[in-house]
Amino acid sequence: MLALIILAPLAAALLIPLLRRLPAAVAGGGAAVSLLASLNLLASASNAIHPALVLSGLPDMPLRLVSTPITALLSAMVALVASFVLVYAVGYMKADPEKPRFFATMSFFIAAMQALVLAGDWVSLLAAWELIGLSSYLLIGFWYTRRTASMAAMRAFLYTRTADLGLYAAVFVLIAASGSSEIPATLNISGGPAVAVSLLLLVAAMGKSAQVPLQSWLMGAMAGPTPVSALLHSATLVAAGAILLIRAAPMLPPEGLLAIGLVGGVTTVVTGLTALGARDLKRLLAASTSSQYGLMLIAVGAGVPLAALLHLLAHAAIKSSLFLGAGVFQHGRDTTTLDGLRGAGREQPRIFAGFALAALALAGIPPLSGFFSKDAVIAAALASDHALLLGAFALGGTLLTGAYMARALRILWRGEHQVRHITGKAWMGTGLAALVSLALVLGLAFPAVESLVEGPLPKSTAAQIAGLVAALAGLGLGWFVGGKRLLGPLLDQARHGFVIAGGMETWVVRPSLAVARSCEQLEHALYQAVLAVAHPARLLARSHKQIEAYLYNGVVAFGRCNDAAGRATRRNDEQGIDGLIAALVRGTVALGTHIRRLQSGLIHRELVMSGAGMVLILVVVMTSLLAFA
Amino acid sequence: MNSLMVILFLLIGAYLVAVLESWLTNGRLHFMAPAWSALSLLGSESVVPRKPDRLFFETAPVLLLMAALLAAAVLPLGPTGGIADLATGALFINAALAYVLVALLMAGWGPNGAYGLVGGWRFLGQTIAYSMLIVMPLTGVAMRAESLLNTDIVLSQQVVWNVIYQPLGFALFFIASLAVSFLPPFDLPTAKGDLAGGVEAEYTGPRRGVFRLARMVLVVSLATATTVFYLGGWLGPVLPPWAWSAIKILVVASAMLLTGHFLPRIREADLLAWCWKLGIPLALLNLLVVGIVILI
Amino acid sequence: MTLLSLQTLFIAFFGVAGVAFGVAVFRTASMMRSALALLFSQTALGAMFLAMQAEFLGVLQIMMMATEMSIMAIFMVMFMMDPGGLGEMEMTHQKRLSIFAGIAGALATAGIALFTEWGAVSATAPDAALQVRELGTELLGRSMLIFETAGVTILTAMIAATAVAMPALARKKPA
Amino acid sequence: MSPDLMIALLTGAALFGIGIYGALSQTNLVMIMMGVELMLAGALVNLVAFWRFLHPDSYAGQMFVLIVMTVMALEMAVGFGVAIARFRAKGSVEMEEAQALKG
Repeated sequence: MLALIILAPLAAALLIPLLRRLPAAVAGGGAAVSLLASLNLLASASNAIHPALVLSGLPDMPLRLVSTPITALLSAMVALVASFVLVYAVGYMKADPEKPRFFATMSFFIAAMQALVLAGDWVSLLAAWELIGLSSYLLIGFWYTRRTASMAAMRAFLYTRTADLGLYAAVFVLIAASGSSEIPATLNISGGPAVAVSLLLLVAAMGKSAQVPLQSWLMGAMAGPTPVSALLHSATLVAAGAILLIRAAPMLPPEGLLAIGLVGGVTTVVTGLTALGARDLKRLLAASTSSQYGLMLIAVGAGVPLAALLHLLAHAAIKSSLFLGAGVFQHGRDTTTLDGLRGAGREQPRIFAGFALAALALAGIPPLSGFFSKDAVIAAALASDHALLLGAFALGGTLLTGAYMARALRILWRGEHQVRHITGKAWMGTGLAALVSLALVLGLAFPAVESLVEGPLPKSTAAQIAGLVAALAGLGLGWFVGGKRLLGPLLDQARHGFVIAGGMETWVVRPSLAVARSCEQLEHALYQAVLAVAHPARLLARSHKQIEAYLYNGVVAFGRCNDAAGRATRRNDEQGIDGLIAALVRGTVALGTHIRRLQSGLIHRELVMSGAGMVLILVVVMTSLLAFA
Repeated sequence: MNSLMVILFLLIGAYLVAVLESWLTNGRLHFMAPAWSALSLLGSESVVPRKPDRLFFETAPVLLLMAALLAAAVLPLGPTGGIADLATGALFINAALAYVLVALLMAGWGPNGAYGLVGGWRFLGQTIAYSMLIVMPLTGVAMRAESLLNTDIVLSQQVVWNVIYQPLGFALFFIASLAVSFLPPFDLPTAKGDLAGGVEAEYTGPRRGVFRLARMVLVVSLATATTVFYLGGWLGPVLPPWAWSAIKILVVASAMLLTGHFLPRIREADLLAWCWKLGIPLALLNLLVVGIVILI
Repeated sequence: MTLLSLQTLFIAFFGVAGVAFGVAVFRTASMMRSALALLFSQTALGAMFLAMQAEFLGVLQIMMMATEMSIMAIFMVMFMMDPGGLGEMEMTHQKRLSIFAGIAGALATAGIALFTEWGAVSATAPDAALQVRELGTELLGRSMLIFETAGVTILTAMIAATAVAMPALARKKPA
Repeated sequence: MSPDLMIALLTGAALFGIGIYGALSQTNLVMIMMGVELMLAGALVNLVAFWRFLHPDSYAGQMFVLIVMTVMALEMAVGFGVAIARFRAKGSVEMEEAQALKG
């Protein structure tokens, strides 16, 4: 059963390039088998039957696939969304000549994601993690002849790869600390390793779930076909980060939780603002994805992973239907810019209705699924130890969600319309309808999920009301005021996706400049202070000129002394601290020039250097080994 | 004593092969022909080309002879084995045969002549083509014997010879052994028609004699290898083991000489393409079939 | 009790031969000689393995290196401006540094070899046939994953090398 | 302390040093690869010596030798691929002329 979930799409992925015929049918068949198997898994999980599959992997570290309530749920979710997206893709890709490649990669991606979800040990999780990274690279760069697409794919890959190092390090620490690779067995570590692991996992999740400051790749990832975006953003690639944290949640120490909550909070607000200022529908949705994952991280940070899980499930259905709707509009107008899509909703009222329902669900309007999950997140945030901080972030995120969704709806509805025929609309409509209805009714299933996972879920009417008010206020603001006015001076920043916040370079350069500036100010203030002491002393000396020569002389001497001290301090400041800073700068520049010269590009020089570096590392390792042995 | 016997055996074999070859090329069976030509080679002037790489020029024929002899050294001619019966005998043959390539490269480079050089390089291409076809059929043979010992390999064929057990492997190995000993249709390095003798072109006198002898010994070695690996070695009724060995080796050697006689020469690019696109898949198929048959 | 057993003698002989041929690689100007010197250096090492009773590895080394280094030779001749070494070209750079690094590397490794307490040395090695059998079980048992990985890596490298080496025009031709 | 082990390890050390010298001092890509091969050969000698004299019953040592041989073959294959591509593009594999990575 477990193997079937993964093997069916994998087999489809292998078959498609071999047959090169009817790719959609094969992929659909694979996904359908996988879906049936995972639903079966979910059914048996609800009867408390948890099959597991153990394969001999590395010595003493068998690879295992397990079914726990969480993994069964997630697997069913992935399978559901993936199948509907595939149905949609049949229509979307109708005219594309590279269909086999598309469906093969999609199937491979689904298989990898299922493997990630079901993985029961860190080694196979790591492997699946890498596989989804690879397949998302292939999918984002699907139209590799377009320069933007290949660049975006490269960027997504590099960003997530960089953050993946966190996962590698975390897995090493986990296995070293607990001596086992099985996920549940490693989760009982505590103390220093636990903090380190939680921070490392956070880094990995930040990369995959596009949290600030690593969020910018997600906006670029829009260059792929729309079904890809829908799948990446809802149930799979981006979800991997959140899934990782949800599964590791039992182990996370308070320090780690706070860090996670803060990252999530900052992300949800920053990317919410980005979405509000976006000029492209798909970018808006992408930013919104980051924002929603920020909410999930808040829930994890608040110590209620179940709330995050609920929001993940709801978001998967909602966001995929939003993307699918956006894809239909894109086919109608051949563009995804909001300006170009003005009034597009009116041309396809039924698609628009689905889109609008999903948008309302995302904003959190009862009785749609988003209301329940968001409510759970807000309740969790308000009940946590840092209620003020996390609650504010969560409510802010909700407000912004309402605002940007309303803005998108308004733009899509208002404006003149032009009628055009869209090929494959029936397929796309079917996929969309299925996902939207899933988004609508998923909320009703949440009580069942809660009983299945058996987690504590704080309930509070205050949270419900606060969340609803925030959502409604956001919707109202977005519809009547609009993004531009709402953002005001932030607009320009938001348009660029807060690159300042995301640009690694700026992260380093800005603070160091700021530190330099404040050093300068501090030094100036010091100088002023010294002068201020010297000045009254001199005045005093002058006014008592007549009294006593000795005293006078003494005071003058003292004043001079002080004056001299002041001047000395000034000089010292100018040459000392100023000079120090200047020297630092000069030194850095000089060092840069020198290092630049080292970068000769000549293989023999570089070989020498890498050899020398290796020797250095070896020496350090050996001495540390000998010193601590 | 044993070693001497084997070497004597090889030399007689080589002589007979030379007789066969002259019969095939001249159309007349003349038992003394190789002897006369050897004498004439010994007596003729030994010309050294201008500016040779003297070291390579001198050592190449000897290395070729050494390689051929070493390959034969691990092959058993009777139940008591050959000169040595190594635990890795089947692999050792490959190792020894690899030096045929080295010797030919040296012989091509040494005399500082264009024909030789081209011949040497051609043989390199040929090696890349055939080498897999030696190793992979041998793997099938070793699989059946569950040993790399050549005597074990012979004994494993007591019931059914390998030529019947794995005919595909035999065919591939036979083709590959033609290529190793650069017999027609794979005689590119010495191609008489278009390279004026190729690697042999600049060799005269006794050196050429050694070269010829080495090649004949090589043919005998490969015939012995084919016998040991596929034709049940010394096994056979009535006659003593050494006689069976001798008969089989002669038959294989004459088959090797005859095959090329009726085929056009094959370009090394075509050889490469066929070996890699057809030969290696077939060799893998052979391995698969042998594996299945063994397991059943 | 003879300190210098025949085995020691053989190991030393082939070791010295290997090193001597290794030095010859960079001492000759002829590319062909250089490549073949490397070949004979590797062959000497193979013989040394045989002397160390690692029969399978020795034979394998001798076999693999023969083909490998011959290929090396053809590439040397193809890509060098002066393959025959007749023009007395200078083909080295940063010579002092390289000599220093080479000597430092050799001394460091030799130092480690000399000053480490290696513990008891086993006098006998398993029988050659047993070795082959045990190595096979090792390969297809405990180390199977590593071995398979190596195989897949070779395949990848073959494909990658072919792809890199193919001329750009041939790639564009329709299949 | 066995003379056999010492001789083998010293041979390995010497080959390693020669290899370093070659890899660093040669201007030609193929010659650099020969240096690398010599370094790997030094490692091979050590591996076999360790297997023979210290752990003759553990075949992981021999296994390691096989893997290193694989690496040598890989190095050859990829190195020559690069060399051919380079030769096609520039007409030489002199590494003094390869400065595209200059910072």
